[in-house]
Amino acid sequence: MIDKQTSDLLEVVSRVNEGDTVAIGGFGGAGSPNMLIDALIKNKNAKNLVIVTNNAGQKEEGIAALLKAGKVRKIICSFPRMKDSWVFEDLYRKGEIELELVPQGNMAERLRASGAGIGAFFTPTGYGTALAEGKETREIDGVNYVLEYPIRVDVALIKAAVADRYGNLTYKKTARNFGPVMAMAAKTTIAEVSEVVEAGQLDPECVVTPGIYVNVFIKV
Amino acid sequence: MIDKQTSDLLEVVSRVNEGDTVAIGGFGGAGSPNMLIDALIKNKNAKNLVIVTNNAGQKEEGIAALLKAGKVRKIICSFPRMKDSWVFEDLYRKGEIELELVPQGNMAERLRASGAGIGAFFTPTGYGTALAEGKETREIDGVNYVLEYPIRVDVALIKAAVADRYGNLTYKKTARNFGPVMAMAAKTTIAEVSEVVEAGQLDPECVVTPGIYVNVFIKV
Amino acid sequence: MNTEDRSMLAARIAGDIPEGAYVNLGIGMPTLVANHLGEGDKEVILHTENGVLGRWIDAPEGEQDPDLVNAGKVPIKLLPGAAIFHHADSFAMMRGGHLDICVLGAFQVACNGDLANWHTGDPDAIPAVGGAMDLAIGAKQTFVMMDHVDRDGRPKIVPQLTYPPTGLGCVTRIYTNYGTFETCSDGNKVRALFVNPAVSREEIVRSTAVEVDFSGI
Amino acid sequence: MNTEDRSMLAARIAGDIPEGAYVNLGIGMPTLVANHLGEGDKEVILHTENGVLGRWIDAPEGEQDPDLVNAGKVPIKLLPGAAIFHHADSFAMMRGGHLDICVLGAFQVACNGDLANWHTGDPDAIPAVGGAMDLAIGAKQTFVMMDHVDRDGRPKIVPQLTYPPTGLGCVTRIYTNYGTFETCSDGNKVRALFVNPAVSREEIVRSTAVEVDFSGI
Repeated sequence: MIDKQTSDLLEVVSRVNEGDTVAIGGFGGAGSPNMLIDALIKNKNAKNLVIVTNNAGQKEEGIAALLKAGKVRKIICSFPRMKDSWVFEDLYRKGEIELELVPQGNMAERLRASGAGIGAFFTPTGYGTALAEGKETREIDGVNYVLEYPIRVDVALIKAAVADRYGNLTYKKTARNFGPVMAMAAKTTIAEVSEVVEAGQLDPECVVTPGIYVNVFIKV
Repeated sequence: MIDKQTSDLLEVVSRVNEGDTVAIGGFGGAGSPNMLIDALIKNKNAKNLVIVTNNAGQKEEGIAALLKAGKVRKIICSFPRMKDSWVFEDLYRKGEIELELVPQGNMAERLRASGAGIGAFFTPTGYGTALAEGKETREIDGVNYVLEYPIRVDVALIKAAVADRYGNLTYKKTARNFGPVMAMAAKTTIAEVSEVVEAGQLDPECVVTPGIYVNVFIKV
Repeated sequence: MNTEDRSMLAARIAGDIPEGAYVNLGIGMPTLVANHLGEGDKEVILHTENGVLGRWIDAPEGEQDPDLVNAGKVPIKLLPGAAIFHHADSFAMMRGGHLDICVLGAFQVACNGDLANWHTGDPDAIPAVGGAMDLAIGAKQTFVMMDHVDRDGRPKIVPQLTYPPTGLGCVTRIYTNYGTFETCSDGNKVRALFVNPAVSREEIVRSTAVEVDFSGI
Repeated sequence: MNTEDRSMLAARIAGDIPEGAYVNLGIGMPTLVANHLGEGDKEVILHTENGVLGRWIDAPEGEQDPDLVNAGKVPIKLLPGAAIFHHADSFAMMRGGHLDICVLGAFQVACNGDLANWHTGDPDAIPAVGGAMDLAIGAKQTFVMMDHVDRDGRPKIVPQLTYPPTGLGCVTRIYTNYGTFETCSDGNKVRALFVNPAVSREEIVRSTAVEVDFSGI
């Protein structure tokens, strides 16, 4: 019988190895898998990481705490500068963290491409800007595009609302955000969920992330 | 007040003009908008059409009837050869219809790209085959890809299960198939639906096609 | 701009948005436009980049849910008829040109529609782009909502950007406290569509770094 | 192959699919594999290109719904725990390499894994590809299930395809009524993993157009 649920938080995050690229869900606080992030901070092997996430954390919680613990070599994100994002700002000014700034939609689409087997795609977003400097461009049917490549992810840490034992997931409102595409993009996807139901309790028409994209989940 | 429902079937299909590219939902019979197709056959302006659809119809119903009525110049599809698809086969052998054969996943992704503002994408599907002949190819990270372009659609005819007045749609089981991506790809999307509910009756988390992709719908 | 001017500007923009339009209101001043929509019978559908299409209001005290926020991370309350989707679907919707109107703030707008609103170019600034570049190029029409001049009184409508661009040729209209202006892809001017009666044409000409064509009003 | 041979072949493939695997069974003979899965405690998750992931059975008489079919357009009945999605999401799942195993029929397989199963090359044939090319290259492993020889007794495992290819280097294993064989990306042979006790090695060698390496069994 397939059952992807676990209760061993430290074992779960031990799947993150040194140097891994780790995608972390969330748009600000909504959808941020804080329990997994906190556990990851305690994982000694998790260092020198590249993280892919929309924001760079606030105060000293969640992603900010991960940064503060010195686990992260590079961050790929769209909006690192938020209210109270002093941990990131301090590291950035000291040159202790590398930043790859990506327009938010290109980040989402590059994650999808990674999960969808697309080798690269032409996007209009960013054309003619500093964020497309040095990138291949092409005019197609009168529109200018930039060629963007998939973001390959080793491990995704995401937060969902409800799971069944197959790993089928639903999300809660705008906490959905990057969860589905990060789950697609990653070799290993770990979800923290608020509720676990029997197989068959989730309406197949309303499952957002099919279990094929989820390796293991843990109930908060 | 926004209300995208109509009951005037002939007015609805009059939005299809001569020479238009018309995407028609369905995978075999599941999700085929037969009422819209039958109405389209009665529309005198609808001729010289390019249709985009997975199959080429069976017996003399639905798409087969549209073909038989001489409305279609070209069909873009993945699997025209089915049991009882004699109408298509006859036209094809007589050279009276042009066929662009597309691998099913490339068709779906090209429709999505059209709706998603992607100028072109590199797909591994079809590389090294007759269906990629003459197309641009590229090796990226050791994998060979073919460059595929969006399928631009003037009008999409789709079948859904439930609509609200904003045009938000849900589908019934595997009748979902191409409906959502065709709705994205088209300049004008027309849906036939089985049920209409008050705004707020559809769970926002379970809406499959948001109303922005639907111009008008009609209850069967 | 003082609060009253901002509110009048927001009302002017709201008045130009037709019923049934799909609209994204950028973070900051553009969110004020929402206060002037949804009055009366005119229904306008909002989009927020973090995955909602529908109508909503700021969530009242006691109904705030940290998992239901807009792009500015402000808790919202959905009205009936909304749809929720993930980030790739949300930006596909933007990039695909399905939104009718996007309203954005700006540091500068060039008269050909080039937009600068993401980075001042200050080498010490922490860069952050969010959805700005996707929004700039994603809608059928991009409206800019801004002060006509910057804090030092310098024109923000310019012949060529001096700030780093967010998108090229994307702005269709510029709404300022002085008036409403149309960009012009092939010229070195903007066309006035409306002039604030409290501001003289001379003042507008003086505060705009390109020619202003008043012939249409 | 007669019905009994097909059933034994399907059972052999089913036996090689581990619990928890995500599997797409192509139209035609591969669908027989489903009859040998889901017995006992081993749970295998099926994928059908038209948008379902989960476990199902052929819909019993009276429970058939034309809006719930598999890729072969056969009505199915879902068991608990399924998920439904649209075509672009379904093929993203395939193309992205998330399926563990895909089982397909074939006209020919080259020993390097090239697959021909969509077109005989007959200029009079109506061409139709469906999801064949996506399936061929989409799974972590592609298994071919076929007769060892064609109707005229000619080998179907060949040094190079003579039929038009569906995908290059994609087949990992070939299951035939004669045995189970592994393709070999760098050589001119296949490796036998299993030999049907009713068939002699000489017969296999004679019926295979490339070298067969029996050293592993």
